[in-house]
Amino acid sequence: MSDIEVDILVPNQTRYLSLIGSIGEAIGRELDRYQGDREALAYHLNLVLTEALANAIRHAHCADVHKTVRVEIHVDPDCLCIKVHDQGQGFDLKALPEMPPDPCFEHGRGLFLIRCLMDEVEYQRGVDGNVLVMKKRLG
Amino acid sequence: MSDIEVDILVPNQTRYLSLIGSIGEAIGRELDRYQGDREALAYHLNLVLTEALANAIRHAHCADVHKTVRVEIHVDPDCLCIKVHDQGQGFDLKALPEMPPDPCFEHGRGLFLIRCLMDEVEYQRGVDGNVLVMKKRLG
Amino acid sequence: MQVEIEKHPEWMIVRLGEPRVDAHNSDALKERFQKLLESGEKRLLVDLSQVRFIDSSGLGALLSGYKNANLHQGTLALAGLQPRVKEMFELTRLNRVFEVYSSVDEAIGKQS
Amino acid sequence: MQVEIEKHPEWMIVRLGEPRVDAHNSDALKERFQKLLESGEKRLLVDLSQVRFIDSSGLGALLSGYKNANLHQGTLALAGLQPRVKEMFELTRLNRVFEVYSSVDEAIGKQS
Ligand SMILES: Nc1ncnc2c1ncn2[C@@H]1O[C@H](COP(=O)(O)OP(=O)(O)O)[C@@H](O)[C@H]1O
Ligand SMILES: Nc1ncnc2c1ncn2[C@@H]1O[C@H](COP(=O)(O)OP(=O)(O)O)[C@@H](O)[C@H]1O
Repeated sequence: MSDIEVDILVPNQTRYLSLIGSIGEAIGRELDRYQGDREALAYHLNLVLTEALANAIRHAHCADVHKTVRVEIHVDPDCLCIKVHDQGQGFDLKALPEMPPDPCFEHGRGLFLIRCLMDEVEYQRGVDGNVLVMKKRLG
Repeated sequence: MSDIEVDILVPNQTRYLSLIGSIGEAIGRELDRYQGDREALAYHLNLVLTEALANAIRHAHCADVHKTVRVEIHVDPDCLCIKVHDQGQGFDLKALPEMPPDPCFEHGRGLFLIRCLMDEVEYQRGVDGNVLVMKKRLG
Repeated sequence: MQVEIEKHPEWMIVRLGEPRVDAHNSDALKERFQKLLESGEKRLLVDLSQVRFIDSSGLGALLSGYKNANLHQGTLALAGLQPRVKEMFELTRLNRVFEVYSSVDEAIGKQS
Repeated sequence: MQVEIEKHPEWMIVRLGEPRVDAHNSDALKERFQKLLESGEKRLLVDLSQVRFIDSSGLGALLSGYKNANLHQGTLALAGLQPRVKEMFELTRLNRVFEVYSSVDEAIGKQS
Protein backbone atom coordinates (compact mmCIF):
# COMPACT_ATOMS: atom_id res chain seq x y z
CA MET A 1 0.00 0.00 0.00
CA SER A 2 1.15 3.49 -0.78
CA ASP A 3 1.37 6.31 1.67
CA ILE A 4 -1.32 8.42 0.03
CA GLU A 5 -3.78 6.89 -2.42
CA VAL A 6 -6.26 8.87 -4.46
CA ASP A 7 -8.57 6.87 -6.69
CA ILE A 8 -10.88 8.75 -9.04
CA LEU A 9 -13.75 7.71 -11.31
CA VAL A 10 -15.01 10.30 -13.71
CA PRO A 11 -17.37 10.34 -16.70
CA ASN A 12 -15.73 10.04 -20.12
CA GLN A 13 -16.14 13.73 -20.90
CA THR A 14 -13.55 16.42 -21.57
CA ARG A 15 -15.41 18.87 -19.30
CA TYR A 16 -13.90 16.99 -16.34
CA LEU A 17 -10.31 17.46 -17.48
CA SER A 18 -9.93 20.61 -15.40
CA LEU A 19 -11.35 18.91 -12.30
CA ILE A 20 -8.89 16.02 -12.44
CA GLY A 21 -6.05 18.34 -13.45
CA SER A 22 -6.77 20.55 -10.42
CA ILE A 23 -6.77 17.59 -8.07
CA GLY A 24 -3.30 16.73 -9.36
CA GLU A 25 -2.26 20.35 -9.03
CA ALA A 26 -3.48 20.48 -5.43
CA ILE A 27 -1.53 17.34 -4.59
CA GLY A 28 1.65 18.70 -6.21
CA ARG A 29 1.39 22.00 -4.39
CA GLU A 30 0.92 20.37 -0.96
CA LEU A 31 3.54 17.65 -1.34
CA ASP A 32 6.00 18.83 1.27
CA ARG A 33 8.20 15.76 0.74
CA TYR A 34 9.16 17.07 -2.70
CA GLN A 35 12.45 18.95 -2.61
CA GLY A 36 12.08 20.70 -5.96
CA ASP A 37 9.84 23.54 -7.16
CA ARG A 38 6.38 22.56 -5.96
CA GLU A 39 4.54 25.10 -8.12
CA ALA A 40 6.22 23.60 -11.19
CA LEU A 41 5.39 20.07 -10.03
CA ALA A 42 1.77 21.13 -9.51
CA TYR A 43 1.48 22.51 -13.04
CA HIS A 44 3.18 19.47 -14.54
CA LEU A 45 0.87 17.03 -12.74
CA ASN A 46 -2.11 19.04 -13.98
CA LEU A 47 -0.71 18.77 -17.50
CA VAL A 48 0.11 15.06 -17.57
CA LEU A 49 -3.27 14.19 -16.05
CA THR A 50 -5.03 16.36 -18.61
CA GLU A 51 -3.12 14.79 -21.53
CA ALA A 52 -3.51 11.20 -20.38
CA LEU A 53 -7.20 11.61 -19.53
CA ALA A 54 -7.93 13.34 -22.84
CA ASN A 55 -6.30 10.41 -24.67
CA ALA A 56 -8.36 7.86 -22.75
CA ILE A 57 -11.54 9.85 -23.41
CA ARG A 58 -10.99 10.43 -27.13
CA HIS A 59 -8.68 7.75 -28.47
CA ALA A 60 -9.59 4.78 -26.26
CA HIS A 61 -13.24 5.48 -25.41
CA CYS A 62 -14.09 7.34 -28.64
CA ALA A 63 -15.72 10.18 -26.69
CA ASP A 64 -18.59 7.91 -25.56
CA VAL A 65 -20.08 10.01 -22.74
CA HIS A 66 -21.53 6.96 -21.01
CA LYS A 67 -18.16 5.42 -20.32
CA THR A 68 -16.02 6.11 -17.28
CA VAL A 69 -12.33 6.74 -16.77
CA ARG A 70 -10.42 5.62 -13.72
CA VAL A 71 -7.40 7.55 -12.50
CA GLU A 72 -5.14 6.60 -9.59
CA ILE A 73 -2.61 8.86 -7.93
CA HIS A 74 -0.35 7.13 -5.42
CA VAL A 75 2.32 8.87 -3.43
CA ASP A 76 5.19 7.05 -1.75
CA PRO A 77 8.05 8.65 0.13
CA ASP A 78 10.23 8.83 -2.98
CA CYS A 79 7.84 8.46 -5.91
CA LEU A 80 4.54 9.74 -7.22
CA CYS A 81 2.72 7.37 -9.56
CA ILE A 82 -0.25 8.21 -11.77
CA LYS A 83 -2.26 5.52 -13.54
CA VAL A 84 -4.87 6.30 -16.16
CA HIS A 85 -6.93 3.28 -17.17
CA ASP A 86 -8.76 2.73 -20.43
CA GLN A 87 -10.87 0.01 -22.05
CA GLY A 88 -9.91 0.74 -25.64
CA GLN A 89 -8.03 -1.09 -28.37
CA GLY A 90 -4.70 0.11 -26.96
CA PHE A 91 -1.67 1.42 -28.82
CA ASP A 92 2.06 0.93 -28.95
CA LEU A 93 3.75 3.60 -26.86
CA LYS A 94 7.22 2.37 -27.80
CA ALA A 95 6.47 3.02 -31.46
CA LEU A 96 5.88 6.74 -30.83
CA PRO A 97 8.87 8.95 -31.70
CA GLU A 98 10.85 10.42 -28.82
CA MET A 99 11.28 13.73 -30.63
CA PRO A 100 8.75 16.54 -30.63
CA PRO A 101 6.54 16.29 -33.74
CA ASP A 102 7.25 18.51 -36.71
CA PRO A 103 5.62 21.96 -36.35
CA CYS A 104 3.38 21.24 -39.32
CA PHE A 105 1.44 18.63 -37.31
CA GLU A 106 -1.34 19.89 -35.07
CA HIS A 107 -1.51 16.72 -32.97
CA GLY A 108 0.81 14.26 -31.33
CA ARG A 109 2.39 16.34 -28.54
CA GLY A 110 0.52 14.83 -25.57
CA LEU A 111 2.71 11.82 -24.90
CA PHE A 112 5.79 13.79 -25.86
CA LEU A 113 5.02 16.28 -23.07
CA ILE A 114 4.21 13.48 -20.63
CA ARG A 115 7.59 11.88 -21.36
CA CYS A 116 9.35 15.23 -20.91
CA LEU A 117 7.78 15.90 -17.54
CA MET A 118 7.71 12.45 -15.93
CA ASP A 119 10.62 10.16 -15.10
CA GLU A 120 9.08 6.90 -16.27
CA VAL A 121 6.18 6.31 -18.65
CA GLU A 122 4.78 2.93 -19.61
CA TYR A 123 1.62 1.72 -21.34
CA GLN A 124 0.45 -1.72 -20.23
CA ARG A 125 -2.08 -3.53 -22.38
CA GLY A 126 -4.29 -6.16 -20.82
CA VAL A 127 -7.43 -8.18 -21.49
CA ASP A 128 -9.42 -6.24 -18.88
CA GLY A 129 -8.14 -2.91 -20.14
CA ASN A 130 -5.01 -0.90 -20.50
CA VAL A 131 -3.21 1.51 -18.23
CA LEU A 132 -0.80 4.37 -18.78
CA VAL A 133 1.61 4.43 -15.83
CA MET A 134 3.52 7.67 -15.22
CA LYS A 135 6.07 8.02 -12.43
CA LYS A 136 7.81 11.02 -10.98
CA ARG A 137 10.69 10.65 -8.51
CA LEU A 138 10.28 12.89 -5.49
CA GLY A 139 13.64 12.36 -3.78
CA MET B 1 -22.53 4.64 -8.78
CA SER B 2 -21.99 8.36 -8.54
CA ASP B 3 -21.02 10.61 -11.37
CA ILE B 4 -17.64 11.52 -9.94
CA GLU B 5 -16.03 9.42 -7.22
CA VAL B 6 -12.86 10.35 -5.39
CA ASP B 7 -11.61 7.88 -2.83
CA ILE B 8 -8.62 8.84 -0.68
CA LEU B 9 -6.45 6.96 1.79
CA VAL B 10 -4.09 9.04 3.85
CA PRO B 11 -1.85 8.43 6.87
CA ASN B 12 -3.35 9.37 10.25
CA GLN B 13 -1.31 12.57 10.52
CA THR B 14 -2.41 16.19 10.73
CA ARG B 15 0.26 17.21 8.20
CA TYR B 16 -2.02 15.80 5.49
CA LEU B 17 -4.99 17.98 6.43
CA SER B 18 -4.00 20.65 3.92
CA LEU B 19 -3.59 18.07 1.13
CA ILE B 20 -7.06 16.63 1.60
CA GLY B 21 -8.54 20.08 2.17
CA SER B 22 -7.02 21.29 -1.11
CA ILE B 23 -8.41 18.34 -3.02
CA GLY B 24 -11.86 19.29 -1.74
CA GLU B 25 -11.20 22.91 -2.60
CA ALA B 26 -10.15 21.98 -6.16
CA ILE B 27 -13.34 19.96 -6.59
CA GLY B 28 -15.53 22.79 -5.30
CA ARG B 29 -13.88 25.35 -7.55
CA GLU B 30 -14.30 23.22 -10.70
CA LEU B 31 -17.84 22.03 -10.03
CA ASP B 32 -19.60 23.78 -12.89
CA ARG B 33 -22.90 22.13 -12.01
CA TYR B 34 -23.08 24.20 -8.81
CA GLN B 35 -25.18 27.31 -9.26
CA GLY B 36 -23.97 29.18 -6.19
CA ASP B 37 -20.67 30.86 -5.31
CA ARG B 38 -18.05 28.28 -6.24
CA GLU B 39 -15.21 30.02 -4.41
CA ALA B 40 -17.28 29.87 -1.22
CA LEU B 41 -18.15 26.21 -1.83
CA ALA B 42 -14.44 25.46 -2.38
CA TYR B 43 -13.46 27.06 0.94
CA HIS B 44 -16.28 25.32 2.79
CA LEU B 45 -15.35 21.89 1.43
CA ASN B 46 -11.75 22.52 2.47
CA LEU B 47 -13.02 23.39 5.95
CA VAL B 48 -15.39 20.48 6.51
CA LEU B 49 -12.80 18.00 5.23
CA THR B 50 -10.18 19.51 7.53
CA GLU B 51 -12.49 19.36 10.56
CA ALA B 52 -13.76 15.84 9.94
CA LEU B 53 -10.32 14.45 9.16
CA ALA B 54 -8.78 16.13 12.22
CA ASN B 55 -11.48 14.51 14.38
CA ALA B 56 -10.82 11.07 12.91
CA ILE B 57 -7.06 11.52 13.39
CA ARG B 58 -7.18 12.80 16.97
CA HIS B 59 -10.39 11.63 18.60
CA ALA B 60 -10.98 8.29 16.87
CA HIS B 61 -7.42 7.17 16.05
CA CYS B 62 -5.74 8.90 19.01
CA ALA B 63 -3.07 10.42 16.71
CA ASP B 64 -1.54 6.98 16.04
CA VAL B 65 0.63 7.78 12.99
CA HIS B 66 0.53 4.19 11.75
CA LYS B 67 -3.21 4.24 11.18
CA THR B 68 -4.92 5.37 8.00
CA VAL B 69 -7.97 7.50 7.30
CA ARG B 70 -10.27 6.92 4.37
CA VAL B 71 -12.17 9.80 2.80
CA GLU B 72 -14.70 9.56 -0.02
CA ILE B 73 -16.02 12.45 -2.07
CA HIS B 74 -18.89 11.57 -4.38
CA VAL B 75 -20.58 14.02 -6.70
CA ASP B 76 -24.01 13.43 -8.19
CA PRO B 77 -25.92 15.85 -10.37
CA ASP B 78 -27.68 17.41 -7.40
CA CYS B 79 -25.62 16.44 -4.36
CA LEU B 80 -22.05 16.30 -3.14
CA CYS B 81 -21.40 13.72 -0.43
CA ILE B 82 -18.30 13.45 1.74
CA LYS B 83 -17.64 10.43 3.94
CA VAL B 84 -14.86 10.33 6.50
CA HIS B 85 -14.31 6.88 7.99
CA ASP B 86 -12.82 6.05 11.36
CA GLN B 87 -12.06 2.92 13.40
CA GLY B 88 -12.49 4.48 16.81
CA GLN B 89 -14.91 4.09 19.71
CA GLY B 90 -17.41 6.42 18.04
CA PHE B 91 -19.49 9.19 19.60
CA ASP B 92 -23.05 10.44 19.67
CA LEU B 93 -23.42 13.25 17.17
CA LYS B 94 -27.06 13.83 18.14
CA ALA B 95 -25.99 14.59 21.70
CA LEU B 96 -23.84 17.54 20.58
CA PRO B 97 -25.49 20.94 21.03
CA GLU B 98 -26.71 22.70 17.89
CA MET B 99 -25.58 26.07 19.24
CA PRO B 100 -22.07 27.46 18.91
CA PRO B 101 -20.12 26.70 22.10
CA ASP B 102 -19.66 29.39 24.70
CA PRO B 103 -16.69 31.67 23.93
CA CYS B 104 -14.89 30.44 27.04
CA PHE B 105 -14.38 26.99 25.48
CA GLU B 106 -11.40 26.57 23.20
CA HIS B 107 -12.70 23.39 21.57
CA GLY B 108 -15.93 21.99 20.20
CA ARG B 109 -16.52 24.14 17.10
CA GLY B 110 -15.60 21.57 14.44
CA LEU B 111 -18.92 19.79 14.12
CA PHE B 112 -20.78 23.03 14.70
CA LEU B 113 -19.07 24.51 11.61
CA ILE B 114 -19.66 21.33 9.62
CA ARG B 115 -23.37 21.51 10.46
CA CYS B 116 -23.48 25.20 9.48
CA LEU B 117 -21.89 24.63 6.11
CA MET B 118 -23.39 21.32 5.00
CA ASP B 119 -27.06 20.47 4.40
CA GLU B 120 -27.09 17.05 6.05
CA VAL B 121 -24.68 15.59 8.60
CA GLU B 122 -24.88 12.10 10.06
CA TYR B 123 -22.54 9.87 12.06
CA GLN B 124 -23.05 6.16 11.47
CA ARG B 125 -21.52 3.72 13.94
CA GLY B 126 -20.74 0.19 12.81
CA VAL B 127 -18.81 -2.89 13.88
CA ASP B 128 -16.23 -2.41 11.10
CA GLY B 129 -15.88 1.26 11.82
CA ASN B 130 -17.78 4.50 11.79
CA VAL B 131 -18.41 7.10 9.17
CA LEU B 132 -19.27 10.78 9.22
CA VAL B 133 -21.50 11.50 6.22
CA MET B 134 -21.81 15.12 5.09
CA LYS B 135 -24.03 16.18 2.21
CA LYS B 136 -24.31 19.40 0.28
CA ARG B 137 -27.11 20.00 -2.19
CA LEU B 138 -25.86 21.38 -5.49
CA GLY B 139 -29.16 22.12 -7.25
CA MET C 1 4.16 28.15 12.61
CA GLN C 2 6.03 31.02 11.02
CA VAL C 3 5.52 34.20 13.02
CA GLU C 4 7.05 37.67 12.78
CA ILE C 5 7.12 39.91 15.83
CA GLU C 6 7.24 43.69 15.66
CA LYS C 7 7.21 46.05 18.62
CA HIS C 8 5.05 49.17 18.48
CA PRO C 9 4.40 51.69 21.27
CA GLU C 10 0.84 50.44 21.77
CA TRP C 11 0.96 46.85 20.56
CA MET C 12 3.19 43.87 20.09
CA ILE C 13 2.34 42.92 16.52
CA VAL C 14 2.29 39.16 15.86
CA ARG C 15 2.25 38.58 12.10
CA LEU C 16 1.25 35.04 11.11
CA GLY C 17 3.30 34.07 8.08
CA GLU C 18 1.39 30.97 7.00
CA PRO C 19 -1.61 30.82 4.66
CA ARG C 20 -3.23 28.08 6.70
CA VAL C 21 -3.89 27.70 10.43
CA ASP C 22 -5.29 24.27 11.25
CA ALA C 23 -4.96 21.39 13.70
CA HIS C 24 -1.46 20.78 12.37
CA ASN C 25 0.04 24.09 13.49
CA SER C 26 -2.46 25.59 15.96
CA ASP C 27 -0.73 24.12 19.03
CA ALA C 28 2.51 25.82 18.03
CA LEU C 29 0.63 29.10 17.70
CA LYS C 30 -0.97 28.67 21.11
CA GLU C 31 2.44 28.10 22.68
CA ARG C 32 3.81 31.13 20.93
CA PHE C 33 1.15 33.34 22.52
CA GLN C 34 1.86 31.78 25.89
CA LYS C 35 5.59 32.51 25.65
CA LEU C 36 5.00 36.12 24.63
CA LEU C 37 2.61 36.70 27.53
CA GLU C 38 4.93 34.98 29.99
CA SER C 39 7.78 37.21 28.82
CA GLY C 40 5.72 40.21 29.92
CA GLU C 41 3.96 41.34 26.74
CA LYS C 42 0.47 42.57 27.55
CA ARG C 43 -1.05 43.83 24.30
CA LEU C 44 -0.87 41.40 21.38
CA LEU C 45 -2.18 42.39 17.96
CA VAL C 46 -2.41 39.36 15.69
CA ASP C 47 -2.07 40.22 12.01
CA LEU C 48 -4.04 37.62 10.07
CA SER C 49 -3.75 39.29 6.67
CA GLN C 50 -1.65 36.44 5.23
CA VAL C 51 -3.97 33.73 6.56
CA ARG C 52 -6.42 32.54 3.92
CA PHE C 53 -7.68 29.48 5.80
CA ILE C 54 -8.47 28.88 9.46
CA ASP C 55 -10.19 25.90 11.07
CA SER C 56 -11.79 25.48 14.49
CA SER C 57 -8.51 24.64 16.18
CA GLY C 58 -6.99 27.82 14.74
CA LEU C 59 -9.90 29.75 16.25
CA GLY C 60 -9.23 27.85 19.46
CA ALA C 61 -5.57 28.91 19.52
CA LEU C 62 -6.54 32.57 19.15
CA LEU C 63 -9.15 32.17 21.88
CA SER C 64 -6.56 30.55 24.13
CA GLY C 65 -4.23 33.51 23.56
CA TYR C 66 -7.07 35.90 24.31
CA LYS C 67 -8.00 34.22 27.60
CA ASN C 68 -4.37 33.97 28.57
CA ALA C 69 -3.84 37.67 27.83
CA ASN C 70 -6.79 38.51 30.06
CA LEU C 71 -5.28 36.45 32.87
CA HIS C 72 -2.13 38.56 32.50
CA GLN C 73 -4.19 41.78 32.62
CA GLY C 74 -3.52 42.22 28.93
CA THR C 75 -5.43 41.79 25.70
CA LEU C 76 -5.21 40.09 22.30
CA ALA C 77 -6.78 41.78 19.28
CA LEU C 78 -7.03 40.76 15.63
CA ALA C 79 -6.31 42.64 12.40
CA GLY C 80 -6.51 42.04 8.66
CA LEU C 81 -9.05 39.20 8.46
CA GLN C 82 -9.68 37.98 4.92
CA PRO C 83 -13.39 37.61 4.08
CA ARG C 84 -13.56 33.81 4.43
CA VAL C 85 -11.58 33.85 7.65
CA LYS C 86 -13.94 36.53 8.96
CA GLU C 87 -16.88 34.29 8.06
CA MET C 88 -15.51 31.61 10.41
CA PHE C 89 -15.46 34.13 13.29
CA GLU C 90 -18.99 35.21 12.46
CA LEU C 91 -20.44 31.69 12.25
CA THR C 92 -18.95 30.80 15.62
CA ARG C 93 -19.86 34.26 17.01
CA LEU C 94 -16.26 34.75 18.11
CA ASN C 95 -16.29 38.10 16.32
CA ARG C 96 -18.16 39.33 19.40
CA VAL C 97 -15.32 38.27 21.67
CA PHE C 98 -12.30 39.75 19.93
CA GLU C 99 -11.47 43.36 19.26
CA VAL C 100 -11.14 43.28 15.45
CA TYR C 101 -9.36 45.88 13.27
CA SER C 102 -9.54 45.91 9.50
CA SER C 103 -5.75 46.26 9.34
CA VAL C 104 -2.70 46.70 11.53
CA ASP C 105 -2.48 50.30 10.35
CA GLU C 106 -6.00 50.94 11.58
CA ALA C 107 -5.18 49.44 14.96
CA ILE C 108 -2.06 51.52 15.46
CA GLY C 109 -3.89 54.63 14.34
CA LYS C 110 -2.05 55.32 11.09
CA GLN C 111 -3.88 56.89 8.17
CA SER C 112 -4.06 54.33 5.39
CA MET D 1 -14.23 29.67 -25.32
CA GLN D 2 -14.55 33.26 -24.17
CA VAL D 3 -12.74 35.57 -26.59
CA GLU D 4 -12.56 39.36 -26.88
CA ILE D 5 -11.77 40.94 -30.21
CA GLU D 6 -10.17 44.36 -30.57
CA LYS D 7 -9.23 46.04 -33.84
CA HIS D 8 -5.90 47.86 -34.05
CA PRO D 9 -4.31 49.41 -37.15
CA GLU D 10 -1.69 46.66 -37.36
CA TRP D 11 -3.35 43.73 -35.66
CA MET D 12 -6.63 42.14 -34.85
CA ILE D 13 -6.15 41.40 -31.17
CA VAL D 14 -7.76 38.14 -29.98
CA ARG D 15 -7.83 38.13 -26.19
CA LEU D 16 -8.48 34.68 -24.68
CA GLY D 17 -10.66 35.14 -21.62
CA GLU D 18 -10.29 31.71 -20.05
CA PRO D 19 -7.58 30.60 -17.64
CA ARG D 20 -7.40 27.17 -19.21
CA VAL D 21 -7.11 26.01 -22.84
CA ASP D 22 -7.41 22.24 -23.12
CA ALA D 23 -9.06 19.48 -25.15
CA HIS D 24 -12.44 20.68 -23.87
CA ASN D 25 -12.34 24.13 -25.47
CA SER D 26 -9.53 24.01 -28.06
CA ASP D 27 -11.82 23.05 -30.95
CA ALA D 28 -13.94 26.12 -30.30
CA LEU D 29 -10.79 28.25 -30.35
CA LYS D 30 -9.68 26.69 -33.63
CA GLU D 31 -13.05 27.48 -35.21
CA ARG D 32 -12.86 31.01 -33.92
CA PHE D 33 -9.56 31.58 -35.72
CA GLN D 34 -11.00 30.05 -38.86
CA LYS D 35 -14.01 32.38 -38.84
CA LEU D 36 -11.84 35.45 -38.31
CA LEU D 37 -9.57 34.51 -41.19
CA GLU D 38 -12.49 33.68 -43.46
CA SER D 39 -14.02 37.06 -42.71
CA GLY D 40 -10.87 38.66 -44.14
CA GLU D 41 -8.71 39.32 -41.08
CA LYS D 42 -5.06 38.73 -41.95
CA ARG D 43 -3.02 39.62 -38.89
CA LEU D 44 -4.14 37.98 -35.66
CA LEU D 45 -2.40 38.75 -32.38
CA VAL D 46 -3.46 36.25 -29.71
CA ASP D 47 -3.25 37.68 -26.20
CA LEU D 48 -2.57 34.75 -23.84
CA SER D 49 -1.97 36.85 -20.73
CA GLN D 50 -5.06 35.46 -18.99
CA VAL D 51 -4.24 31.85 -19.85
CA ARG D 52 -2.48 30.08 -16.99
CA PHE D 53 -2.76 26.55 -18.39
CA ILE D 54 -2.46 25.15 -21.89
CA ASP D 55 -2.29 21.53 -23.03
CA SER D 56 -1.15 19.97 -26.30
CA SER D 57 -4.53 20.45 -27.95
CA GLY D 58 -4.44 24.14 -27.02
CA LEU D 59 -1.03 24.36 -28.68
CA GLY D 60 -2.58 22.51 -31.63
CA ALA D 61 -5.39 25.07 -31.95
CA LEU D 62 -2.89 27.93 -32.06
CA LEU D 63 -0.82 26.04 -34.62
CA SER D 64 -3.94 25.45 -36.69
CA GLY D 65 -4.69 29.17 -36.62
CA TYR D 66 -1.13 29.94 -37.61
CA LYS D 67 -1.16 27.58 -40.59
CA ASN D 68 -4.56 28.85 -41.65
CA ALA D 69 -3.38 32.45 -41.44
CA ASN D 70 -0.43 31.58 -43.67
CA LEU D 71 -2.81 30.04 -46.22
CA HIS D 72 -4.67 33.34 -46.22
CA GLN D 73 -1.40 35.27 -46.75
CA GLY D 74 -1.68 36.49 -43.19
CA THR D 75 -0.04 35.70 -39.86
CA LEU D 76 -0.86 34.76 -36.28
CA ALA D 77 1.39 35.97 -33.48
CA LEU D 78 1.30 35.45 -29.70
CA ALA D 79 1.60 37.89 -26.80
CA GLY D 80 1.64 37.78 -23.01
CA LEU D 81 2.67 34.18 -22.35
CA GLN D 82 2.81 33.32 -18.64
CA PRO D 83 6.01 31.45 -17.65
CA ARG D 84 4.46 27.96 -17.45
CA VAL D 85 2.60 28.43 -20.72
CA LYS D 86 5.85 29.58 -22.29
CA GLU D 87 7.52 26.42 -21.01
CA MET D 88 5.02 24.32 -23.01
CA PHE D 89 5.99 26.16 -26.20
CA GLU D 90 9.66 25.68 -25.42
CA LEU D 91 9.40 21.96 -24.67
CA THR D 92 7.57 21.34 -27.95
CA ARG D 93 9.87 23.82 -29.78
CA LEU D 94 6.82 25.70 -31.03
CA ASN D 95 8.40 28.91 -29.73
CA ARG D 96 10.50 28.76 -32.90
CA VAL D 97 7.41 28.75 -35.08
CA PHE D 98 5.41 31.64 -33.65
CA GLU D 99 6.30 35.30 -33.51
CA VAL D 100 6.09 35.90 -29.75
CA TYR D 101 5.72 39.29 -28.01
CA SER D 102 6.06 39.75 -24.29
CA SER D 103 2.81 41.77 -24.28
CA VAL D 104 0.19 43.21 -26.60
CA ASP D 105 1.65 46.66 -25.95
CA GLU D 106 5.02 45.48 -27.14
CA ALA D 107 3.50 44.05 -30.32
CA ILE D 108 1.60 47.21 -31.20
CA GLY D 109 4.68 49.30 -30.50
CA LYS D 110 3.48 51.17 -27.43
CA GLN D 111 5.97 52.13 -24.76
CA SER D 112 5.15 50.15 -21.66
N1 LIG E 1 -5.25 5.62 -24.38
C1 LIG E 1 -5.03 5.49 -25.71
N2 LIG E 1 -5.69 4.56 -26.44
C2 LIG E 1 -5.47 4.43 -27.76
N3 LIG E 1 -4.60 5.19 -28.45
C3 LIG E 1 -3.92 6.14 -27.79
C4 LIG E 1 -4.09 6.36 -26.40
N4 LIG E 1 -3.27 7.36 -26.03
C5 LIG E 1 -2.61 7.74 -27.14
N5 LIG E 1 -2.99 7.02 -28.21
C6 LIG E 1 -2.45 7.10 -29.59
O1 LIG E 1 -1.22 7.77 -29.55
C7 LIG E 1 -1.23 8.92 -30.40
C8 LIG E 1 -0.37 10.03 -29.80
O2 LIG E 1 -1.01 10.57 -28.64
P1 LIG E 1 -0.62 11.99 -28.13
O3 LIG E 1 0.86 12.12 -28.14
O4 LIG E 1 -1.30 12.23 -26.85
O5 LIG E 1 -1.15 13.00 -29.24
P2 LIG E 1 -2.62 13.29 -29.77
O6 LIG E 1 -3.59 12.81 -28.74
O7 LIG E 1 -2.63 14.76 -29.97
O8 LIG E 1 -2.74 12.54 -31.08
C9 LIG E 1 -2.70 9.28 -30.55
O9 LIG E 1 -2.97 9.95 -31.74
C10 LIG E 1 -3.36 7.90 -30.51
O10 LIG E 1 -3.31 7.29 -31.78
N1 LIG F 1 -14.55 10.71 14.72
C1 LIG F 1 -14.76 10.88 16.04
N2 LIG F 1 -14.57 9.85 16.91
C2 LIG F 1 -14.77 10.01 18.22
N3 LIG F 1 -15.19 11.16 18.78
C3 LIG F 1 -15.41 12.22 17.99
C4 LIG F 1 -15.20 12.15 16.58
N4 LIG F 1 -15.51 13.35 16.06
C5 LIG F 1 -15.89 14.14 17.07
N5 LIG F 1 -15.84 13.48 18.25
C6 LIG F 1 -16.24 13.98 19.57
O1 LIG F 1 -17.04 15.12 19.40
C7 LIG F 1 -16.49 16.24 20.08
C8 LIG F 1 -16.78 17.52 19.34
O2 LIG F 1 -16.03 17.55 18.13
P1 LIG F 1 -15.76 18.94 17.43
O3 LIG F 1 -17.03 19.70 17.35
O4 LIG F 1 -15.09 18.65 16.12
O5 LIG F 1 -14.79 19.73 18.39
P2 LIG F 1 -13.33 19.41 18.92
O6 LIG F 1 -12.72 18.42 17.99
O7 LIG F 1 -12.67 20.75 18.91
O8 LIG F 1 -13.52 18.89 20.31
C9 LIG F 1 -15.02 15.92 20.22
O9 LIG F 1 -14.45 16.56 21.32
C10 LIG F 1 -15.04 14.41 20.40
O10 LIG F 1 -15.32 14.07 21.72
